[in-house]
Amino acid sequence: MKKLLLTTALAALATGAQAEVKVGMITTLSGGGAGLGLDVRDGFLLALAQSGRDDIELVVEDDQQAPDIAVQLSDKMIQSERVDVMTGIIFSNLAMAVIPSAVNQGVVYLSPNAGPSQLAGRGCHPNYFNVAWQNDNLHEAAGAYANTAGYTNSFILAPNYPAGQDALTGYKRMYQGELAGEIYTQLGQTDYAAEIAQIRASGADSVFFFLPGGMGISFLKQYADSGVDIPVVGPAFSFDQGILQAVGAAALGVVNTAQWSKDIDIPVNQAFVESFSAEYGRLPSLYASQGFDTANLLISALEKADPSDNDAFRAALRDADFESTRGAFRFGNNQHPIQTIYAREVVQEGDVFTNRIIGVALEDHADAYAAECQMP
Amino acid sequence: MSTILIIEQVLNGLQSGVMLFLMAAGLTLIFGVMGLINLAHGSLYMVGAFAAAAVAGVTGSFLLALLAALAAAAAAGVLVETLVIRRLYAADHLDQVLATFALILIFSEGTRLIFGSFPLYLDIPSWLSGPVTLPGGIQYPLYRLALIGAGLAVALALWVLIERTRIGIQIRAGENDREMIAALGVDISKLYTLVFALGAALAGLAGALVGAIQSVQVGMGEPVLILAFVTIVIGGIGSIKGAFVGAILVGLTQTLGSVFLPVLFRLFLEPATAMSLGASLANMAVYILMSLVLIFRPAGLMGARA
Amino acid sequence: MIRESYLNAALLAGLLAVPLYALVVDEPFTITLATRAAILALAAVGLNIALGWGGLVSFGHAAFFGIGGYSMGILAFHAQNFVPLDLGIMVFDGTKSMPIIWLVAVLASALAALLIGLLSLRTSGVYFIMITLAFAQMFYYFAISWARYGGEDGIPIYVRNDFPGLNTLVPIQFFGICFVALLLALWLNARLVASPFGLALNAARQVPVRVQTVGLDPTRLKLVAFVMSGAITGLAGALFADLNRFVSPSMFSWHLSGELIVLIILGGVGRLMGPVLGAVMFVALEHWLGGLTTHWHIALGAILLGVVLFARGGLIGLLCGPRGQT
Amino acid sequence: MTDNIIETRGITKSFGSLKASDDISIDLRAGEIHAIIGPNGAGKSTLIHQICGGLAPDAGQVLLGGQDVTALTTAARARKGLGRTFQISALAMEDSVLENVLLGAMGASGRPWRFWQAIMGDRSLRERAEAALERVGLMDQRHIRTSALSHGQRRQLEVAVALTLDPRAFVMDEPMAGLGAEGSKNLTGFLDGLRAQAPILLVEHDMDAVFALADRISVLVYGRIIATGSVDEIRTNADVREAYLGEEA
Repeated sequence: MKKLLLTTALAALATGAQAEVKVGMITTLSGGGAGLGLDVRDGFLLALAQSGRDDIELVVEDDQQAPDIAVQLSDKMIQSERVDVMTGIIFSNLAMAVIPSAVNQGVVYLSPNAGPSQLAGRGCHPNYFNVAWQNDNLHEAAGAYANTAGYTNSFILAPNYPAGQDALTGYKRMYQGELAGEIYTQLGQTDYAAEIAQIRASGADSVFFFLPGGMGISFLKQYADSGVDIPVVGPAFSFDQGILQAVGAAALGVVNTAQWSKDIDIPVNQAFVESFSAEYGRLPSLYASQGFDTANLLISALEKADPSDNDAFRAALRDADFESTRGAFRFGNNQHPIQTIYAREVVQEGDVFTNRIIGVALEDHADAYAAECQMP
Repeated sequence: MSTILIIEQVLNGLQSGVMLFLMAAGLTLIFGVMGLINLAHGSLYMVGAFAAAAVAGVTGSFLLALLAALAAAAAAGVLVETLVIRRLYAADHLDQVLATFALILIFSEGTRLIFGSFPLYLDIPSWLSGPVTLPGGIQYPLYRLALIGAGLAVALALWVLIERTRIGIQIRAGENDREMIAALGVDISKLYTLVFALGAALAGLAGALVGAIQSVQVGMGEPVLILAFVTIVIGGIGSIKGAFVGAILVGLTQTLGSVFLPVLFRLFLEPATAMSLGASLANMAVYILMSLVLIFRPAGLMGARA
Repeated sequence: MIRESYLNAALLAGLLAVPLYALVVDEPFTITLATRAAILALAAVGLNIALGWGGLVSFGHAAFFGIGGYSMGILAFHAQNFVPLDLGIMVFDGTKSMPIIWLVAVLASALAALLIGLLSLRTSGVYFIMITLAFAQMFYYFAISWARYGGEDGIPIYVRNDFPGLNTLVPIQFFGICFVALLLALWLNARLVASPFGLALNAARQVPVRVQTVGLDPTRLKLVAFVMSGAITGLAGALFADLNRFVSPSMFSWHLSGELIVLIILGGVGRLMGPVLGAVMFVALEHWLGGLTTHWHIALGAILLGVVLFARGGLIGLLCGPRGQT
Repeated sequence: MTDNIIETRGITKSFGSLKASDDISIDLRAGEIHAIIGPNGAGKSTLIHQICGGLAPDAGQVLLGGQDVTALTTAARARKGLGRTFQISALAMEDSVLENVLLGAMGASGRPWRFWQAIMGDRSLRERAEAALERVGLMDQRHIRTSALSHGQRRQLEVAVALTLDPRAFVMDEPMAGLGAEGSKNLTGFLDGLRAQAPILLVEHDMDAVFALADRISVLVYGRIIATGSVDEIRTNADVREAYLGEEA
């Protein structure tokens, strides 16, 4: 990382150009969620390198997935580094700790992953852009997919914390059938035997779960071993490239929802998948695609305006005049994406587990909070 | 709620209880014999899981993976004991807490340095996968039954080791009277290393066994560590029997609490509140259990010393 | 060996000089770091009263830090969102005023310390360590699922709270508030140690049986110390929340309890300025090592090990000789 | 009703199958030194613990000045006038000598709940503490760290702390232990004068000291008092010679 920074700086020196734009990235590079942050960072760096621009200086810091450290780093970025643009935060609770205060201090924030509802509705802000999704989106898509798949009796579960509560709300917003059961699990829980037994006894025809990170791995392994064969639906988080290899065959055939997949057949995406794999020796994940798109959005706006001209820069960002790896991409009034969300299925290619698109779950979908946002 | 479901949940509680016992036994042994609070015990659990995942990835053999876990955790235990821990026996609890807290930092970051930040893959062997049908028509995963069996077997083996062997006599002597071991002509520092390695191996074994149905990742030992401490405090620190009773109690409280508390609250609260409140209380249940035990029995259920 | 009083004066002067220098060279982030160090030091000064003088190894002081933080979070949340706080017996608009927030934080954490202390002091040794940890974990899990105040997400406070006559958003002014709070706590601590109560508490730690035979109840002495300790750590929690303009359950986490202990041992247990030196070192290491490598925890771990193994008595013990030498 | 300062009535205490105190009734009268002797493991420490608090008897009562204190804590008994010294010095080793006696003076004053005032500035406490140091001859050492005192000086300090309490009775657990011949002789002389201030219940192994000091002696063997009497009576008591001296010899 340090090396890459250095090369950009050297390049800047060589051309005699002053680094004009300073971007601060606070992301999770250590702790349980480090895989996500690494992917966002690497996707972002890849896009910067491909743009060939040497006037963008990127400062990367590790938030250790701790809100108070994220806040401290944000103070450092704004007070000491004096960045123009910030990005990188993975987790909603960290986002809520950093973003409101940062955008109020005049920094433009581009979210490559977290999209808490508070920032999409009444708390929307002209300096805040979400390039991934509003948190509910993928859950809503899962609910919509459950309807098309003909499920009428879902068992739903998520950890007992705000993102988990939002997940179940999001699913229920679109899903039209009955609920066979609804459970909140413990955050960080590793054993799901009790929940699986309840699922088995519930008579459900489908299971929806949102269990990010290690929780999802544990759940899927135990679910596959339990012999319960009720089909499972979930948002992409537990089926993404980074953790699928750790879940293994237990995930095969599971349908999950995402706004991106490596088999979206458009040139920009195929080029991204190829160059990412070549550069880093692993397949890109959802998070990598989001990091990549975030950087490209930023570059597209920089082509049109200078960050010092705040209004013009924000207008250029709102245009979203870039080629997204997920195809069509535009912002709604609350500066959150309006996009298509796909249903994917986990498949095995050779000895690698990955996803394949099986259909569209929601077409041109905006989030449920946009109407509450006062911005036009 | 059917009887079958209740029996199944009791089995689940039992299973998490016996795995917890593997952790707690080592912890309580180390405290009982050497008087050491070892916060790094969870790191040894993690070492076991990572060693197992690495070896299973190369050889494909689950048994080899278990052996590797035992060996790696024991080796890590011996290394840490000789380099750091043995200087702490005479120190007060405060120094022990700090030093082993430092070891957690080193182990976690070191593991990340070697294995990276993505979770590793470790799966149940095919000969233990899938459910079996128990009497009464209960479908229950074979692997979890195997875990219960393995945990009880280890508990039995430990009991035999401590009650019936020469080393056991030395260990018991160490718990009661240090001068007596010296009088028995035992090399104390060797005995301490052995006990520490034994505790570490048990933790490593637990990590590998549980790793097969969970996520093998950095930091996986910390939640287990805290639960293991709760367990030995409930049981009475230094008592293996106490650790066993405590582990089963904690396992059952956690499992049954998370299942039945929301159901219970639904009797007099609206469903959403009941679910959320029940889940929060289930999270706190083991800690409440521990406080209650300590308030009424300040040295734990089977603790000898106060 | 250096005279402890000289070292203490130098430390305070340094903690004051660094942010002032940063102000001159316009490095506001350094002021933020110094503020963080001052607040962590304040929290550890609180813990040191229980741990250093009372001999109570509390592994659950995050409970009080968190209660202080949530006192700030809840009061400011209601004030900033114009949602009155309905307490059943009375309705309160919330407040953005620091002095009121501090009062609430101190009272709430003192009350919690009284309850936790009453129950925990029935035990001793490892059992005490673990039961305090258990109480903090209860608060942690409660906060995580307390949906009304953001649960795991916590409560963002958009603008720092007010202090009469100051602009708290200016880093150096907020540092001043925290520094003065730290000085007051240190002064209180120094007076306490020299008082009849301090003498009795110090003896209760060393030889409880002696304290009993002169007719005093060591458990009551320790309980009072525990309450004061919790109250000071609670005040630090409220300031920490204001520094970050954010409160979350991580303030209750066992890592934080561990870190507070680390600060004290790093500096020197039962030394007036031990927590201050520990906090300054910790923040400096975190910033400096963290800037060098993402794997800085390894180096931090090694340094802590070094202190335990080779510098018993912490850095002050290393510089000024063992405790209690006059 | 009685001029017994300390009295036990039928104290019984068992640990498992071991009877450490078996129906013990003894008393301490004003102005006397009452020594309790017995072989190791006879239950002397157990008896002291029950008299001073910290160990509750299974049956029987402890009275202090005629008042039943069996249910009271150690601290409460101390406040009622029990001054105790320990076999193994129980002193705050990190503190100075003066601070240790100040603790006693403060305990006697009953006012530890002062958080702001400096204890060194409290004249009345200081006078009381220094008077006690003066009496045991440790005044010159008052600013020394207690851990730096010699063994004999620590024993003197133990006595000084008890003196600050101005108790109605002393309970001393082997005050001569570890003192040399010279030290024992000095302390013997000191205790001899002390009985006029308050009676002493003395547990001691040093027979020379016991025979020199005691007004009465009780002999404790296997948890039972087998004899109580004057020095001469005990010297000539057949049971004692058989059970106690015979075993020692």
